[in-house]
Amino acid sequence: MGLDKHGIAKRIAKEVKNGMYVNLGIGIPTLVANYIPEGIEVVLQSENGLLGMGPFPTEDQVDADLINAGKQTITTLPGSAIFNSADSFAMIRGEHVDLTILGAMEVSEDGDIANWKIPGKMVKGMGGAMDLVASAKNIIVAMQHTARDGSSKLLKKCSLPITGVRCVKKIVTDLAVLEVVEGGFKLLERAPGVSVEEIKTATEGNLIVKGEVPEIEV
Amino acid sequence: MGLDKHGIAKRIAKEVKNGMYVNLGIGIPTLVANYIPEGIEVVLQSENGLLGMGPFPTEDQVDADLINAGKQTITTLPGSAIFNSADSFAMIRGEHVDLTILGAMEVSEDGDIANWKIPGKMVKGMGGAMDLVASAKNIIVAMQHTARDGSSKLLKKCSLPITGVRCVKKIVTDLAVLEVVEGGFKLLERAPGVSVEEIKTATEGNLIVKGEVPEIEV
Amino acid sequence: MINKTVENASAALRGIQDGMTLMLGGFGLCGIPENAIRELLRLGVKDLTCISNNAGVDDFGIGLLLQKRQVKKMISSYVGENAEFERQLLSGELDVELVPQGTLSERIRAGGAGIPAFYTPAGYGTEVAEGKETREFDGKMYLLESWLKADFSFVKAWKGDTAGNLIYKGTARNFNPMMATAGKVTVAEVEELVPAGELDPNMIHTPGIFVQRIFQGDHYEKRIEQRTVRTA
Amino acid sequence: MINKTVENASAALRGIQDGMTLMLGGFGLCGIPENAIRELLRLGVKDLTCISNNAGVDDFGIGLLLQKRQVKKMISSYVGENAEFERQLLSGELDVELVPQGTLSERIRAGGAGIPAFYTPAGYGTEVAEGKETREFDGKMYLLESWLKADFSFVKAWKGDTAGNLIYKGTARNFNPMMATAGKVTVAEVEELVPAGELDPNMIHTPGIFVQRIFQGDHYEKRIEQRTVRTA
Repeated sequence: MGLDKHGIAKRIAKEVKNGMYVNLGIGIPTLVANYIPEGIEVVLQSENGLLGMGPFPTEDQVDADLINAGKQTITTLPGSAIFNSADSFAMIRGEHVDLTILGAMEVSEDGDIANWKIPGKMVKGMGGAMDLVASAKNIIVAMQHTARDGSSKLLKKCSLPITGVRCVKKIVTDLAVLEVVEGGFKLLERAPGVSVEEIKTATEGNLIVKGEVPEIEV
Repeated sequence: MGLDKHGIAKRIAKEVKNGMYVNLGIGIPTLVANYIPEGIEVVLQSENGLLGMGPFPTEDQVDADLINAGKQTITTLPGSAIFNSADSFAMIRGEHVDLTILGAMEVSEDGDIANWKIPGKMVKGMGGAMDLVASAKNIIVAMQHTARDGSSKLLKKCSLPITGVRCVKKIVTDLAVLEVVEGGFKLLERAPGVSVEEIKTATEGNLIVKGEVPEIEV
Repeated sequence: MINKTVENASAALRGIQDGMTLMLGGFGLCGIPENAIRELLRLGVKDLTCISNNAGVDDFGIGLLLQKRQVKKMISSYVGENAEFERQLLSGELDVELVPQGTLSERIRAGGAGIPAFYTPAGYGTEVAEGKETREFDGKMYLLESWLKADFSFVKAWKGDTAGNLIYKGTARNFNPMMATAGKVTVAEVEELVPAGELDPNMIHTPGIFVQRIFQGDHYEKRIEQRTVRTA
Repeated sequence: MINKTVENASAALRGIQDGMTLMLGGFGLCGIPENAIRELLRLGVKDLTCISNNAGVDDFGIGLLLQKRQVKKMISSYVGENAEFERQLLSGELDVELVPQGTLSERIRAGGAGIPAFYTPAGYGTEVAEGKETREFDGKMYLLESWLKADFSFVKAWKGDTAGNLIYKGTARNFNPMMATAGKVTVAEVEELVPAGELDPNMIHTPGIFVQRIFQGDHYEKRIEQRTVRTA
């Protein structure tokens, strides 16, 4: 029950508008690229220094000098541009990237996000996540609604060290599409077959439900 | 009596060491390029975005898209590099340029320089002068020792609005070569036929004379 | 790839209004957006604040906008070579903010890069520092300077593609790349507009993300201020 | 033109000492100075502070220096993919300063550009902001971050000329250009070293002024971390 990873990615792909520059994080966000509708022209930014990220290379196109921020081999497209890391984050910090889609471990009612550190566990680093969440005009989080132990990941306050404050605009989980508004998480859509009650149970933060909540169409 | 413009430029050229990156201001400093000794390899930086400034073009080489900071048509050299204005001043501010040679209206005992503004006269702007004097590791001023009315240009304190504080290291005038040291202008050399007494008279700031002062060899 | 092409200067300047802040690329007359300036003249928009390293000459570049009294304020590092400019400034018709050239280029870069303020040594102890915060780092004094942004940025490149990627030629690059990043709407005019894919991604000076509109200029005069030549 | 060529990695690293601060270009294993790292291993210099976006993998890149316990401290944005790193960190042998990637690249640029400090929004409200000055500009909160410099910077380019001009290839560019500006001594290793004059002055990524020594690397393994392919 609920959406699988691909379902989440498909739903997020509908948020991507024609002409947008988009930065996709690692994991589910990367899958979004596969579901962008025909006729919607977007440019993917990879923060290691590429605008216009193309598909993975064929075996004979593999180039060690052309990778994305996930360190995967990739390709360029006609119209791509390559630049250094300072210019890349100038682009991000300067709000030239329209949309950032990334994963999270926790999101709070205020739009705070935690996705870089678990105390007691080996810390790998924030990479570009803090720059991205502090700067993007629009941030959509892709994640599971609850952790493996069943605890909610949509909280009143983040319990983990945060990556950024008051930055998340929208969240797409396996159970629902939610908007961060004054006062809590506004339920916009629910996954097929998932009830509002189930979402309420899975959400620790305040869930705002107004009127009929339609099912997600993917 | 004293050095002419070319004499000043020739003497300054002896300060230019092999391997230096040098920024030359407009006027006498520009002439220095003509007198750099054989075997001394230097690279001229033009702050509008060129490293490795070559000679003026021949008639058929003239390119409107290739000028120096004095807006003169110029050429590149093998090994030249072109960059934008922010990168150019990153080079200057970051102290990558070894030597700046520029003109001045006044220099003070402390090494303050005034060369951009005369109150009551039309102000044209400081251009890159304030960045250059605030940043260069080594600054040599090329100027006449006195103004047309005979008043000294080497002062206790600058009377004109200053361009930068405590930055000038050396001064080459029509009369002398001087170093800015603790306590005043140290007389290093005098122009052929010019006496120490004459230099003292032409210098309002404290002139430090120690031992025999040799004549400038150009 | 997103297509940024517009038909001409007129389409490129759509939305421009009196009182706006503009950035205009160029150093002297080298690398100035000639076609955008012509269109600004035709439209007659006024009370403009123009951020540009220089103010053109009497009969070319921004000088033309000054002649028609379209400019309320200039933010520049050097404004010589312009008699009409001098007249308006002395008569109080025109306001001028003089900024050291390196500070100017860095403030524009900061505007595009989301950096609201930074420290620079340029101008410390001078009248440029008046009213500004100063601070010592490693024994040297610095000023706090703030970002600059514009409603429209007009830049001029040599080649551009339909995705908005730009390549400049020679020292006509100057302030253009930073200004391209700092405009709410950046208009690029180019000598040659090519399809996306013709420019080497490795050799782009301004990535297309910074450019909202691009067009091929009708005509470039490329006037030279100081034609200096040597005999062959 | 000034000639920056040195014979090999050994000559390029002359003067390097225990306890120095180094910058090493690269993103993951892409664009890392392989030959300089090999020479650092051979020399066995220790107590190094390494500024590099990542820390390599167990058996390649900076991971090799970690294996030999030559590194005292890493300043990086992401240090995953390295078991030995983890062991040393947990045992307290290694110190790590984690810096947001955009802040890291900008701090390095600032070091090269003579800007001692600047404001950035990245990390506001997080533990990265602890002990740092914060300030509001236009209704948004920012942190004050300071420049980074190094005793030696090691960068890797695709082509270089004897004047020290560099061109990078693809996303192997990453942190290399900023690091080239921020080293007291910048050592560039290139796949192909050409005479001055062979590279187009208009297409230089790092102007030669930033490079003190340049050499052509003996061998480049260019290991790939995540080989992802599709069927043709």
